[in-house]
Amino acid sequence: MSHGEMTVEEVKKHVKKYYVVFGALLCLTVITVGISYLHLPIFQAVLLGMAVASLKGGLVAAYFMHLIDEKKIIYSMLWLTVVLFAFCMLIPLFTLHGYK
Amino acid sequence: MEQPQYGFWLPPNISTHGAEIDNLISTLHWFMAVLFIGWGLYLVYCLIRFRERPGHEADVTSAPHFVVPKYIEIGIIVIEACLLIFFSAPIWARVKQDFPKESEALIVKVTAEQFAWTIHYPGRDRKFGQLKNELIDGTNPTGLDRNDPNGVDDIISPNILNIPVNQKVIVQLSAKDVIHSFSLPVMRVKQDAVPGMTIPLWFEATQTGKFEIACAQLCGVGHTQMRGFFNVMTSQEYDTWYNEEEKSLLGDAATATEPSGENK
Amino acid sequence: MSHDSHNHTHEHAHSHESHELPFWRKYIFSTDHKVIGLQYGITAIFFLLFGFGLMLLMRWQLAFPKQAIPLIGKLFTEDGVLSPELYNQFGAMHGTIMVFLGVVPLAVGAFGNYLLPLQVGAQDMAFPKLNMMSYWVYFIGGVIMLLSFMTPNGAAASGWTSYPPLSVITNPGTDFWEAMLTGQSMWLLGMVFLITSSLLGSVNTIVTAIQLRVKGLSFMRWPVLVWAQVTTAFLLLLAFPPLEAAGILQLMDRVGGTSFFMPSGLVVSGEAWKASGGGNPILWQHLFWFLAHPEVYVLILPAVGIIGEIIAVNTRKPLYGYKTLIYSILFLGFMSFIVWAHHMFMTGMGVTMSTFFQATTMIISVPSVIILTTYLLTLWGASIRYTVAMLFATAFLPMFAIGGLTGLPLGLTASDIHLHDTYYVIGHFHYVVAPGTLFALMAGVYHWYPKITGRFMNDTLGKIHFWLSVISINGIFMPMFFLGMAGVSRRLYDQTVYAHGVAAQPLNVVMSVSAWILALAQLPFLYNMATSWKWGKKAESNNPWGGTTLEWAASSPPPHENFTTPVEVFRAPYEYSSTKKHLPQFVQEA
Amino acid sequence: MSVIIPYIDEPHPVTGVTNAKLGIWLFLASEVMLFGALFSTLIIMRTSAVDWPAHGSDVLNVPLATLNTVFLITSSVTIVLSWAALKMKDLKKFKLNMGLTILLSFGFLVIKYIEYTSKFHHGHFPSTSTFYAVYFTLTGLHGLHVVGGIITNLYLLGPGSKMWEKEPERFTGRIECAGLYWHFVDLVWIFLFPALYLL
Repeated sequence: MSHGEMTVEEVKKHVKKYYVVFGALLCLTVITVGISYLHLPIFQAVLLGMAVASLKGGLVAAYFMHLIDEKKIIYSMLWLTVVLFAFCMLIPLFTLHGYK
Repeated sequence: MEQPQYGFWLPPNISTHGAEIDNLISTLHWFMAVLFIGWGLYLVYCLIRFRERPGHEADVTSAPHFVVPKYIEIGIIVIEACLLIFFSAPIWARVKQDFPKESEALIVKVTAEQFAWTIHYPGRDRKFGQLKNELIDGTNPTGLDRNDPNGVDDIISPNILNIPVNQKVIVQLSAKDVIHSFSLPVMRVKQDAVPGMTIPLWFEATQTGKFEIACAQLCGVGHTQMRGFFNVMTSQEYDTWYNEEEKSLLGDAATATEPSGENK
Repeated sequence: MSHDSHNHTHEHAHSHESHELPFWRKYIFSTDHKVIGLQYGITAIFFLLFGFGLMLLMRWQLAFPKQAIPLIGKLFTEDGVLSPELYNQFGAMHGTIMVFLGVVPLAVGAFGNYLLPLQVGAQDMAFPKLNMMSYWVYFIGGVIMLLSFMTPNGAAASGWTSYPPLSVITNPGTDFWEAMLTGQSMWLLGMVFLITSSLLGSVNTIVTAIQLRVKGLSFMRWPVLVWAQVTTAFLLLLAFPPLEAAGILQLMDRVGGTSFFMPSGLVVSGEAWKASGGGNPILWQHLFWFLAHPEVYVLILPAVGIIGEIIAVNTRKPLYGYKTLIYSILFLGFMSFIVWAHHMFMTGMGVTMSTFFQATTMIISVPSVIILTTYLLTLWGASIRYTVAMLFATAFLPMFAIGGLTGLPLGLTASDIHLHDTYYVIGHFHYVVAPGTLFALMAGVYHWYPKITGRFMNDTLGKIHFWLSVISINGIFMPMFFLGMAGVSRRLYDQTVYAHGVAAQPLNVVMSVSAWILALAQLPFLYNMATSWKWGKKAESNNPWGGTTLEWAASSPPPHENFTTPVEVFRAPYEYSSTKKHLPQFVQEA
Repeated sequence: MSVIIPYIDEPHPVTGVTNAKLGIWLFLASEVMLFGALFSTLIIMRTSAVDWPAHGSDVLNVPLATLNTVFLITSSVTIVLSWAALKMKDLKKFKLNMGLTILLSFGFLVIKYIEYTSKFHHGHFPSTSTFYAVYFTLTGLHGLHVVGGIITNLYLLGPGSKMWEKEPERFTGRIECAGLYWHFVDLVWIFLFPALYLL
């Protein structure tokens, strides 16, 4: 967003959003910890745990880091990073299953 | 057994699968040579014809659009794809995947360490004795447990891999300390020996002779010295050698028969 | 033009001010991108010579195994024979120094820093202080690497790839400090510094190129060198961090007793390795090559950019297929991230994985061929002016072709079985990096010297340098292919241990003699570079070669703020016309 | 000196961002790759380890780590509020929120210290097992990022805030960048927390 030209009103709207997101993050933290006490089988636990973490991370990135409304150049750069990050995360797959 | 002839190009090939690899290597080099000579001739021609000289100006008005290079590029892509799909990948699959039946093959364990190879034959029971790290000492480099019934007749051959000719061999390769690479140049065999992993490989020799095992991966100060011996023998020679080894291990109790494989 | 004169006095006042900067602010802790570029250049050339020197010593041992090195051998060992310990150290440090302390800082640090702001019409990098910091962080990294030779057991000796477990078990040390003060640990620490420096530098490069473009300079008007530098910066930015992570993990393995890369059940020289185990040595290779393959393109892309500039200027023609060239560079950069495991074909990987990486490797050869083709086609219909820079650039083309083509047998797994880890590999990548990148960098030095100093380098010395170099360098690297074919493993202290090594040994003598000739051939270059600074022929014009890109609009040498009058870009980078010879980007009239 | 670098305090007309903002995002992109490699390592270590604890909670202190999560999330809010305060030209509120951020990050470090010392006390070191190796290395590196953030934020709260007088836009930009970095540190923890403590 073009933060340069934000009016005080707009900023106040943002601040409200920050509080809502803050609340959501706290709730999700409680949920993650709660899930861990269910002692689910490992696959479900990992899936659920990472899903909640991704949701939290997404909230932080979208609202606190303003990614929900950012300039194209930042997006294009981040998409590249995401793709390469995905390749990087293939390393475990290659290391563990590429040798069969 | 005669000494192989080595030179400045590929060493002699004595394996069943090596000819395919050699073919691919020479095809590739012909392909590379054609491309390079083509480019080179064009380059030299341009450098001479389009040199700066009085009365000659760069032709920038009619920016030509070349069509030929496009076809050359497409040609290169097609050839590379063919080399990959019809040569490299199938050869690799045959070498790395199509293992002979264990019952038909001679199976040996090769364990690399700084800076030697230990070759471990399973003996007549075709079963390897257990290896225990705590048993490792100067005389027992891989920690073979002789009390294990499977390990009683196992033969340990330091640094010398003897195999019979025309016999499929499966090597179970591992390493004790660092990464080594088990290389038999004449067999077109190369495989990293990675500690913590046991990697199988196979080959079949077509000629007898005395060759070498080389380490192809830097493994420390003695990397150069990590030379092993690789002898391809006739099956009679192999049996003789094997029986002698067995005799010195177990005494005369063992009966001398043919250990080299069940298809003999 | 009254506006102009006003501007001039304004500038004058400021340049007066900058004269008053103390020496250490002006030349040592400078924030001027040109001074930093020169600092990078000089430091990198020092390291290149140092790394080359290590190899010259190793080449004696390779040519004449176990014979004492004449004259200076006694400096290293008592009997003057290079010991295998020293050989391994020199080998590892030769690779490390050449790649991370020599070529990359010269190509990216020096040429990138000096030329990129000029070519986009900026007055400096976007973050001048960060720029200074990246140089000094690089410098510290370099010092740590050099100091590692002084440790009790000498420098790192596990190859520039530092594969664990070897790199972890070599001179492990018993406590923290003993483990830290070893070659390998200092290598890792030095790498962390070098990587940090590269990261800072690449952020700076990208931001400068994108944000500080002068008016009219759209992306598709960027000179090819700017494109190459930006692509390189992205490679450094996104590929280096995994190695930084891996370096930290290996450092933990060495000094913290962890087992990230150490599998269970290791037995080192007859004794069980004292660590928990459970790690994976292959993981290091993945993380290392995730960087180190893009690193190859970090080495070659700036060279491609430099060659593009020099070819365009000296053929007096637009580059053929500028857009295709740019897209090829970008595609090459992207693809370089997904070919890494072709360095690991022999680690026992399965068919699916190896086929995937063979396929990507074949795909990546396509843009390389396109880049080479566009340069070759640019020559058609040209009027080629053979400056020394252009000689190096023309030599670059076939040398790069050899380097690229010999990648094919290594990229296909089946032929790689025989060639993997042999001299063939060394020949392949040295053709890319030595007569490839280094020739391009030398060409760049000759080409931009008048811009940097206001004086030309001596032409005769330059031609001597060129011809001796081009002949001797082929004498070094061409025999490597034959040695590799014969099956001789790389990194051997003495190949005559093996029968096939004995047979191929005469080639080693040829290679060593060529290496020493190459070393001598650099003397006229160094002399030329040093003396022309003061006594070279003066460049009367700011644009002696008739270039079209923005750096030629600045005076030679450029003042601190680069452009005394505002510049603007009016057209694509390489518009030459037969009537006016050239139409620089910064000139409005056609 | 006469060197003029444009787009320090105003966004570039084409890209729409300032130099610093593009720079910090590039830096964060490289950080993403750094932690990507570390998470890859975590997955490999976990999958192939012999003695990985069934649940992190068996060996690690989940309540303390949850408290730390809350600390970091809260500090993320306060730092974004401090930026919003500057947007509303309220330097006092900025200082309050930035001070809170720093306080919370110190709290995070204190708890980390308590966790570490109790592990050491029980004889658990990085060399104990791959689990502890991963735990100490990843949280250690994250901790270093926290320290880096604290130093930056302290500077911006103290001497750095003088810039507000002369170049308010530029200073606000700096706070935004510091905030982006700090959110990233928070984001890493959001993934580290379940990966190490809960799963």
